[in-house]
Amino acid sequence: MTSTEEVESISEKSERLLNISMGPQHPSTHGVFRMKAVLDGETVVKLTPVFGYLHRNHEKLAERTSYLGNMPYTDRLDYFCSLTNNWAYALSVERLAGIEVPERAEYLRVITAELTRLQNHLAFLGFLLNDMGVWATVLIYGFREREKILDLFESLTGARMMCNYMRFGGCRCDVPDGWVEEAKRITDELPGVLDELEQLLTDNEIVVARTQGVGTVPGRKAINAGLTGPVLRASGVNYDVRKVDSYGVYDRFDFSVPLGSVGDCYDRFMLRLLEMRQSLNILKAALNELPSGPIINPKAKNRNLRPPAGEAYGRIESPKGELGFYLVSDKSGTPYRYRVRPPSLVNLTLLEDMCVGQKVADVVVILGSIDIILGEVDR
Amino acid sequence: MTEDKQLQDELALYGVHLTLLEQVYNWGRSNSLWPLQFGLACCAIEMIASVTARYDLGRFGSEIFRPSPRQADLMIVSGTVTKKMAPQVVRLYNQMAEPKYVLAMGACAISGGPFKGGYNVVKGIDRYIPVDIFVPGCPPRPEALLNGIIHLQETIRRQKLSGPGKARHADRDQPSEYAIPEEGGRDLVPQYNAETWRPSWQGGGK
Amino acid sequence: MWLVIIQLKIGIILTFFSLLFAVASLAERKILARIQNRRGPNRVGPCGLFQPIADGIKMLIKEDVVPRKADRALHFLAPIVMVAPMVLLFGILPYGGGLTLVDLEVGLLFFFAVSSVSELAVFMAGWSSANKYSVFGAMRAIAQMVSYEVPLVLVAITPVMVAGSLSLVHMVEDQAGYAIGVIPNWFVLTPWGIVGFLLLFVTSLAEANRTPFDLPEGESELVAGHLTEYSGFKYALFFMGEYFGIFAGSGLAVALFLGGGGAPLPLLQWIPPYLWFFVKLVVLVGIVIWVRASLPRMRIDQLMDLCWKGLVPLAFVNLIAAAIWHYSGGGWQGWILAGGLLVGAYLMLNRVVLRSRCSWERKYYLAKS
Amino acid sequence: MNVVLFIIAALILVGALATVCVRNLVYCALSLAATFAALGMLYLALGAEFIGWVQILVYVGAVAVLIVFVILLTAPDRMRSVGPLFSRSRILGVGVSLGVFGTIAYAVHKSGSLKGSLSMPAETDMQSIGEELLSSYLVPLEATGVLLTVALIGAVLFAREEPVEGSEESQESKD
Repeated sequence: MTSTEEVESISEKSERLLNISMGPQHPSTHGVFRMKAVLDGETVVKLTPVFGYLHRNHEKLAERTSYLGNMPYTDRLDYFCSLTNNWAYALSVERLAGIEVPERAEYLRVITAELTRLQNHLAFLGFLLNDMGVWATVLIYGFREREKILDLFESLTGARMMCNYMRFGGCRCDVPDGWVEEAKRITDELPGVLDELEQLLTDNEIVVARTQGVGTVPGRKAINAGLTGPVLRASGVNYDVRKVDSYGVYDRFDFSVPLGSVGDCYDRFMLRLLEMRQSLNILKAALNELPSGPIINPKAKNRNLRPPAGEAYGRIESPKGELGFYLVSDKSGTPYRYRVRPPSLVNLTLLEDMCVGQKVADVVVILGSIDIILGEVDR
Repeated sequence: MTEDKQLQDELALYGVHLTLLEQVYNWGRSNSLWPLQFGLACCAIEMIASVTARYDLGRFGSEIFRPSPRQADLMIVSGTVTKKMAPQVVRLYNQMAEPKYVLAMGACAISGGPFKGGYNVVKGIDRYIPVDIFVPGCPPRPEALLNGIIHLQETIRRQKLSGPGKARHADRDQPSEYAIPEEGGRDLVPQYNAETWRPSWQGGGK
Repeated sequence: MWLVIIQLKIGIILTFFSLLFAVASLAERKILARIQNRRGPNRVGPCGLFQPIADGIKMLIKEDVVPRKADRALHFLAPIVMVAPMVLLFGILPYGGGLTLVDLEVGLLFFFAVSSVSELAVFMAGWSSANKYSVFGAMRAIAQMVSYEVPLVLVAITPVMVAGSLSLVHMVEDQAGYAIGVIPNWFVLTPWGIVGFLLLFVTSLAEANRTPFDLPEGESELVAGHLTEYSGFKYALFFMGEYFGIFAGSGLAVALFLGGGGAPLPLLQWIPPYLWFFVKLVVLVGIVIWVRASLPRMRIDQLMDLCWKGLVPLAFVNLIAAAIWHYSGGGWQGWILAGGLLVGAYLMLNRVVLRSRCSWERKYYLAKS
Repeated sequence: MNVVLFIIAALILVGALATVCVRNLVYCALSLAATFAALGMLYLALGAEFIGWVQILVYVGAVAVLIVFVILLTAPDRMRSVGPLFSRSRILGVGVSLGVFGTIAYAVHKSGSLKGSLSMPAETDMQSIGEELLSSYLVPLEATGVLLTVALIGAVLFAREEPVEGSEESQESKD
């Protein structure tokens, strides 16, 4: 249906329609997202997302801050996954300035990134179930495990959430004593937790009824809209930047990319569970094979970095999808242009298509299944 | 008040315990602070974490996050307030029922934090609504939030309902609602609510 | 004298249920906390026991906000209309042991007549608030309550049919005694009774707007539904009305299917029946809280499907099964005939209603490259 | 006893008048519910327990709620005011109401129940009502049931929208 037809058909029935505004303060909009919805009874006729309630001028600020000074800002993009954000930014700067990364640092990056993925997906499950109306139970189970991972981050980087860990050419600090053993212990523990969650959720009749066939996105449409990450793979498209680009040392690990078949909320939800298992495989291997050596390239310059003129795009597979940083340098100490490709924002483009024709209650679940973080959407 | 206190202590020596109505009133309020379910940015995640198993805000009777401002007692401004969001925050505050409290969580809510230099960030929510407790950090750890809430509880227990220095909600001269700022071209209009905040050159400051 | 005794009874019953309300609101938070590996309120008084008092004080003194566009009269009346009928319901529950207040000949009818008034209260609350979410919540609530009243009444009719009376006291008397000396004659221990009890439990969850049927005030969708604009004591009254609804619903289930104040074993008959009644009631309330901690919410269309395509037909079949049971004398033939009928009906409904919408089996590929 | 009856009668009258006179649809509906409830009380006061509670269950619990629901569904904007109090054809209205009143008054007068003192009928308990319904009045009962079923199906048929091409109907069949 074209947009004019749509508007006409809406105005025709306008007597029966109800306009409601969900957000920016709404229990299920994951922050300050807002949706203007037009409802016919319980069915969504039209849905307009409204962005910008958390626009913190990230890109503008970055263009007047030094390259290194931007690192802490990237933490606050997708505030669940500060380490992957760090990595993506470091990767772009390394490409821009042509900096090599030592092996140990690459391994540490993989380990921290996969841990980030785990804690993100754990929290995702909790939030999704919260949106479905479980009174925080799954959320708290998820956060219980997440706290363990955050402990690892804290002992490694000094901060629970805003890690600011990666540096151009390596990582900021080496692992403390006993950290690897602790990480191994937690990796060994997690499969049990995942089994538990799977038992609790995947066969739950209400969860199945609420998610199957809701917000279905066919693979072709998903590709056209530029979706990435688990949302894309749930539609059955085999696209994972870790495999496609094999940045870092991902080519050394044996892992597979789970793919869904239908592309509805249930698939998106299941994919996260399956991805966590794959992440655990990577983690196990990486922790065992962690080589010794320097953690940062001694030749790499971090302070007062003035990369040669040019442009670079670095992308990684963040837990939410393809996270890319596009940088243009004019040889000065600050980026000339700094642009983030946030997976959450791009994944939101299909929100209206997913929601129209569904019930109001589904909108909430669909939004939850996309897994957005407003810090990244609005920047 | 001091005489009352002396009398109370003296009587307590003889086994007579007096409780002022005010104390009961404050005790009830302080132990049942229901926060507004309202997250702004990064700090919101730590706010959620403070409800979860390890930190358990519920021990203090505050785990009931009410999504409707009418039923909430405490507004935790958890994160960056942008110029687009500030009107909504003030509106939410106005919608809350007295007695109501505001906890500014994190650097952004206190002062704009790392994003203070940006063109779209409000430099502290205390410019628009009266903040009772500031919890610094970027983001503050859940323990810090718990500490802030415990401090708030103590503040509430000390509040007086009459006489000089009475609590804000008991004072008829103090407004219960504040002007909602609007988009005004360069900046929000008004730039701050004079009842609650003044720039330093006008004798403001904490 | 007669008046004094009646007043005493009313006093005891009201005190008990008000206390139970306070305890249940704390227990709900505590049980939820334990299920979620937390501690729950434990700072106020010993083990957090005074938490409900603190909450009560706060609710009492909280400002009463009435939106400018709201209909003041209805906004004020709605909480009263919500709580008053629920309190009336406690009057006819058969506690046994002399505590029963009134033995109405049409007790069950009274129960449904009075409890149906709360629908109007929800409507008044939702409409008078002049808030879109409130109206939405009220519409959902009314649709849900009207629909679920049908299976509720149908299920409640089965014990009436077997006991031959609408009086709850008479129904409890009908379940007295023990088969083979140990097994109590409760209706729940018959094929139609199990089904009836489960149906009654599910439908009264829906009538009380509890998880998984808490759509009218579903937080994640409607903020707080018809309660969105209520603050302070009016909100507390609604809260109380909801709890009283749960208590009354559980009390009905105890009276109709769980033998009222009957002891589960002949040995335990020295304990007064009203204590048994309250124990059973409290257990049911505990299950309601447990359900809240562990189930997601249903969607409105699934809710209606469940009611009209699942519960209503099953309730009708249950009615027939009860008749068969009754006329076959209740022996093993009754078990085979009524049980077979119910199991068959359940399997059929299960296939038709529950599984048709979703394909459970999903395939996931693990791509290597 | 008489005082109670008079109070109830007053309640019914006030409720009925409010139903007609109040210019707010929701208030009308709620006053109607109050009238029904008062009627139920009247039955109860006269000792007809069964019919009294049925009145409340059916009329307050179901009919009034349905009316309210319909108001919510159909006229959310017009809820706050409906047209003027008096219709234009006043004479016709007066005529009709006089006619109705006359008929009822005549029937009551003719029935003879006003002559003697009101004698309470013997116990009308549930048992006898049920037996009467299923023996003497079986055919009317069944006929009423059939009529109601037909009305229900008819209402569903009327209420169902004509399926527009590509609308929910066809989508549902695809699922």
